[in-house]
Amino acid sequence: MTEALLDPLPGLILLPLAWGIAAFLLGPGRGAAPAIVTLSLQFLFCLQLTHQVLADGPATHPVGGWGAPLGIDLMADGLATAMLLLTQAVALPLAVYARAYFRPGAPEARHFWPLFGLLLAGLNGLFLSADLFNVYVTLELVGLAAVGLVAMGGGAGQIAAALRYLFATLLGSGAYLLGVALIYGSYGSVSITTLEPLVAAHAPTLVGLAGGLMLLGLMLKTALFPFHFWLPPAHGGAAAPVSALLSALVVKASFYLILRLWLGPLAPLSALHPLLPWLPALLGTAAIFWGSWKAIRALRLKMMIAYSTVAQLGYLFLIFPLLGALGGLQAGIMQAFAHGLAKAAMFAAAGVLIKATGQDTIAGLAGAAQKLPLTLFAFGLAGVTLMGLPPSAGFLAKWQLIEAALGQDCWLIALVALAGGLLAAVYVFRVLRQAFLLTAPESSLQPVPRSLEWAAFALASASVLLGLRGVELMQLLHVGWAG
Amino acid sequence: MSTGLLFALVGAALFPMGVAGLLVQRHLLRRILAFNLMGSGAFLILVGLAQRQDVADPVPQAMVLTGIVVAVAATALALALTRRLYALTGRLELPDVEHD
Amino acid sequence: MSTNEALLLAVLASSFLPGLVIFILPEQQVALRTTLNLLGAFSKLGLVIVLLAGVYQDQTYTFRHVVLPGLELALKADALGLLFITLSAILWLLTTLYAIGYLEGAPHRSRFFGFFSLCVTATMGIAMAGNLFTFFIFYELLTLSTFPLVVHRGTDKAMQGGTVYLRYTLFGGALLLAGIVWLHHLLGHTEFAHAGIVASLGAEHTGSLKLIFLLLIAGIGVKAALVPLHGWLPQAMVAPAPVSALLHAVAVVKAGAFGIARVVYEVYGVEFAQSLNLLLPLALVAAITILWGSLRALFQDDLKKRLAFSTVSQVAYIALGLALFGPVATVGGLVHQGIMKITLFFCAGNYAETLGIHKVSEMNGAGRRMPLTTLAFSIAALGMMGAPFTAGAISKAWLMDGAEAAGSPWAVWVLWTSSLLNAAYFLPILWRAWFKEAKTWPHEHIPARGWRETGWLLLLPPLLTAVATLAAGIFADSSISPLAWAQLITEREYLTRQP
Amino acid sequence: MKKIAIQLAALVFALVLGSAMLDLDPAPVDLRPAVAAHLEASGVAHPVTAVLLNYRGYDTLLEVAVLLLALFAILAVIPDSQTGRPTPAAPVLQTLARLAVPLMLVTATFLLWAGAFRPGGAFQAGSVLAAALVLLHLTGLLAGWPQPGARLRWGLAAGFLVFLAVAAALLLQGHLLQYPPAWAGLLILCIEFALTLSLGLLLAGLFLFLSRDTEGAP
Repeated sequence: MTEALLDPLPGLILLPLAWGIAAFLLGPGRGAAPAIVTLSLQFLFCLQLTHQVLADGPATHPVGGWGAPLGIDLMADGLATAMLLLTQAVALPLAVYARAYFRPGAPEARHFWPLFGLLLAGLNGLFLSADLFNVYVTLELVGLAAVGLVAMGGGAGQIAAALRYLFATLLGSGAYLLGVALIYGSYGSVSITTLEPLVAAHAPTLVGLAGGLMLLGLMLKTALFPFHFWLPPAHGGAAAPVSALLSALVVKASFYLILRLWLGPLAPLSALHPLLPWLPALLGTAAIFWGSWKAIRALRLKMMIAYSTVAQLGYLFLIFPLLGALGGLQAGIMQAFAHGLAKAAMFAAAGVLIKATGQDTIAGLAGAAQKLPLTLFAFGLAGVTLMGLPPSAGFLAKWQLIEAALGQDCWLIALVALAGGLLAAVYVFRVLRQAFLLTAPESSLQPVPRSLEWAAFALASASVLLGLRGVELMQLLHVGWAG
Repeated sequence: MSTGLLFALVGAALFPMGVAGLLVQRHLLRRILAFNLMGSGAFLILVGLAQRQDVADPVPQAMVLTGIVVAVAATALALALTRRLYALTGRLELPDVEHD
Repeated sequence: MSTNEALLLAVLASSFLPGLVIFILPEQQVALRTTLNLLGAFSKLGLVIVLLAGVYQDQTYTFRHVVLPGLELALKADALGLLFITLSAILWLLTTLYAIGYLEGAPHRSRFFGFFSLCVTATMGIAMAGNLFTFFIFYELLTLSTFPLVVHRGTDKAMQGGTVYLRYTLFGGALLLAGIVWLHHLLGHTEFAHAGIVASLGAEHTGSLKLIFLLLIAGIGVKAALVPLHGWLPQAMVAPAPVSALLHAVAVVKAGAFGIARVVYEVYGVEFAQSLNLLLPLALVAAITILWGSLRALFQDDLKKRLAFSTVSQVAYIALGLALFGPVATVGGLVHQGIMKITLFFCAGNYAETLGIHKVSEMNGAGRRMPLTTLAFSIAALGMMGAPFTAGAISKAWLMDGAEAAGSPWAVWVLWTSSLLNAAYFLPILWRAWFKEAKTWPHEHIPARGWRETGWLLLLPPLLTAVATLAAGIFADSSISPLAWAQLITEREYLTRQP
Repeated sequence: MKKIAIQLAALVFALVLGSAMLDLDPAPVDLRPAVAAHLEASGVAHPVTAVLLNYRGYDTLLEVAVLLLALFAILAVIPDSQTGRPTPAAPVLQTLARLAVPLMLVTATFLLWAGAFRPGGAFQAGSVLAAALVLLHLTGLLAGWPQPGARLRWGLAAGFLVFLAVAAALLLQGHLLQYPPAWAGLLILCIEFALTLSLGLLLAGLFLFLSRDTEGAP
């Protein structure tokens, strides 16, 4: 009986819902402690799930005991488990960070913790869901929570960014919902497992339309070039812990869905034409170059990091022509981990620097960087991962991507990956060089809590250390791989 | 033609109208309305297409109820943000994206 | 984990861990920082001696760690690697002493010594890498940890130098990575092995292998400063003297040369590389680099830049040797050149620090004011020209013999020309220092005290390396000389393949 | 130009979508028999309610979370302002409102009870409740709400809390939200009751929390 209570699948959804709502009940600005404690528990659940999935294969949990297609199934295969692991691993340090970042009683942080809790519940629910309509609900949960977090600051710029983001995310999930409606109309079910054989057997035009709508909507939500217009103001304008959450996790959620659909129910459609997988890859390439270019030109630190997200998301889409072999998926997920951890670290570090100097320009960092070596080091390590230099998860991702590309004779992808790394170096070193400039000693630095610096450092170290041991993660992706 | 299919076809007309409105309109209230048009289109298709043989199907009906509540939540948030933006800037349009 | 595995990791940790601690030490903790530095340097030297003894007794040292399925981090200590390790360990100790004296009272010393330790760790990793994957990891780590040292002073000029350095090295890194992944894709591994590993691939891969060779050599050639990839080296001379001394005279450029050695001998294998006609182009590039570097050195007034171009030229000796005549001549040269070059940079640092001399034209009479420094400088410079009784004489003799034996008379011609050019750009310096009248110095910082012309921490390292230069030349036949070790390497690993 | 292009694209898309709908085979999966077969065990007599709160109850749980989320986001954005009571409406309207509200409460109760076997249920009941509150506000009988105090917060969250607690407790059955058939009716009624209250407050809150926001441009 009690075994069921320790089942990680429902646990990973119930726990964040519980602490989110508890934080609301505790009152404005409160709820950090239960969040951090419960997040640690979630992390343990995730490790247990990883262990379980590695040992026994994919785990399922039929909610309500009905089973698909009548009920909704939760399902954790290797891919879902990996994403869950990334989510908890990023969220826990960020919770510690946010607790120190928001002053007690700060008006802009009144409802951060409830929003954070529900965001995580949405993310976990999304990764675990095996039901297309349920996915829609989790997608909205994630989207609205993210918009709320961006708007939280309350400034005109933030509200405008939040609105822009809201319209983009609603348009995206609207297209997705229409796709779900068409699929239900065609097959009478929205369960992913039920649909897979049905689509393979017969796919009318309407299903092709549905697939296109869903993928397009999700690409908009992932901010794939040229749908990236909403991302920089939202990620660049929000409070640092929020930017970190959004860049590291939220955009990955819709990417995960694209991958899940592409490899699952929509696989028969994506195989229709050999050039189809090149479309996302092409957009990804454009994203890498455009995002990097804008990052190189950015004046504000957080804008630079936000545009770097646009570029880094491009790598995720380079894998689509390579998904014929497991290596392509492994490269993509390694990149998702590398970027997730590193970008969270980078936004966290930027938050420290901005808090200390009171300004958000790259040129204004010169004095601060020398006074905050740990933060700068964290920024540097995160930068190493983004550039794909060893030893780091980003390097392994680049290695795997190039090798997978060579394995399938896709030279162009290998070249793009190499060029993207060099471009990343340009914008990362633009920031790092500030640390070495000769400057008059800055005396007007605000003191910052040490836990901020250490949280950023922990995330950055994780992104580097993963580069020394990626075996387990890669084995995890074997589980449930159909190809 | 069955009533269900008719609903679905109306939905097929509403949804693109909503999308176009969302993309073309600049006034925020119009965009919120456009979003609701889009949502209604999707809901009509969800229920209508499933009932194209004119036999009621409770599953999509329940889904649409869920979808409506979600749309209400999103609309409320959009309205709240619009009001806030108006209170702060006196404008009911989004500013152009700053090129930074 | 066995002791042998642990020993390899300990060699890395002996500089890595002190480095990490030094990073977070407050600036004022001079005593603690110095203790940590010296503790690291001495313990590394101790560990290296243990390793040396072990390898001499034919012990094998390997460490393997799986990073990804099918991708392993591999460390090993073989005779070739140890030569480089020993050189770096000894010179690290001396340079640390020198740097402590040189940077006394300067700002950001924690940062400096932290990255300095990381650099040494990366150099050790390059020397101990057991496959190209591991080699690349440490190779890029070296790039990353040297950048902060190049721009350490924070001036505009330093930033410019740093930017140029990054541009070259990161681009080179990308080429190298492309080559390594390609090779890994073809072979499934990139282990270093004595006869090379690629010969087993079928003839249909010949074209790919040639291209991969080009990528690998171009990538590594950036650090080895082969023309036309040498542009960063003179620019990087804006770094403080200890950095120029250890890193740009020894660690970085020699890592490049060492990498070329690994690729030629242990990835392609000399015979296979020969059969693909890859070595002659490499030799030609090396020859051009030798002459071009020497020519450019001739026209530099800036002392450090003259030394930098001299480095460009000298490192190419190693590449030339590698391509044409087998390891002894070249591998010995790795050590001999390292010792001589570091002496020259130490001395250049002393002139700059003590008297404010940065240019050759300011050197007049420096020998009388700083006789010991100038003596060390002269010994090293004469060594560079290949004068008798110095390490340089031995290297050059072996190179010439090798060139004759290999039947490449044009190489002999290149070596003679370069020696003449060496003399042409070193002798005027010595002439000015010893025989010209002194005028006032640009900026005298350190007054002479008794027999000491400058701080003793600045004076001791160049004197020791100058003595070593002589010793390596005079006792070349002894069993503990670098040359003897190079012969050991040859006997053990390359004897069957010597041309 | 861009406008016309978008509108043209929308038109083309509508036509393609519509025509694709016209030639569609019957769906291979039909859930209606399954819905009917388990209706007995679901605890409610109305199939839509059964889907909503039992078969796909998990969707509904998350949907309430979405609603709460929107409220959190709104609370995060609105400033603390001081003005309270809106201007009262004409006496006739106030009297009418006073008369209407009790009727609306009765209607809400009916809708809640009816949900088990005919169209109705917590959401419909909650909306009527919310409408009553909004009506009171618009006629000047109820002040706009400030940032919620502890009591209001519990009221807003109660429905979700009960739902969440039931879902978690039912894990003991083996699965999330797995109602034992004997208890299903009672548990669903409890959830619906709590949800009605909270949804009433929530939906009203979406209006009343905003009514305090300063009007117009600065």
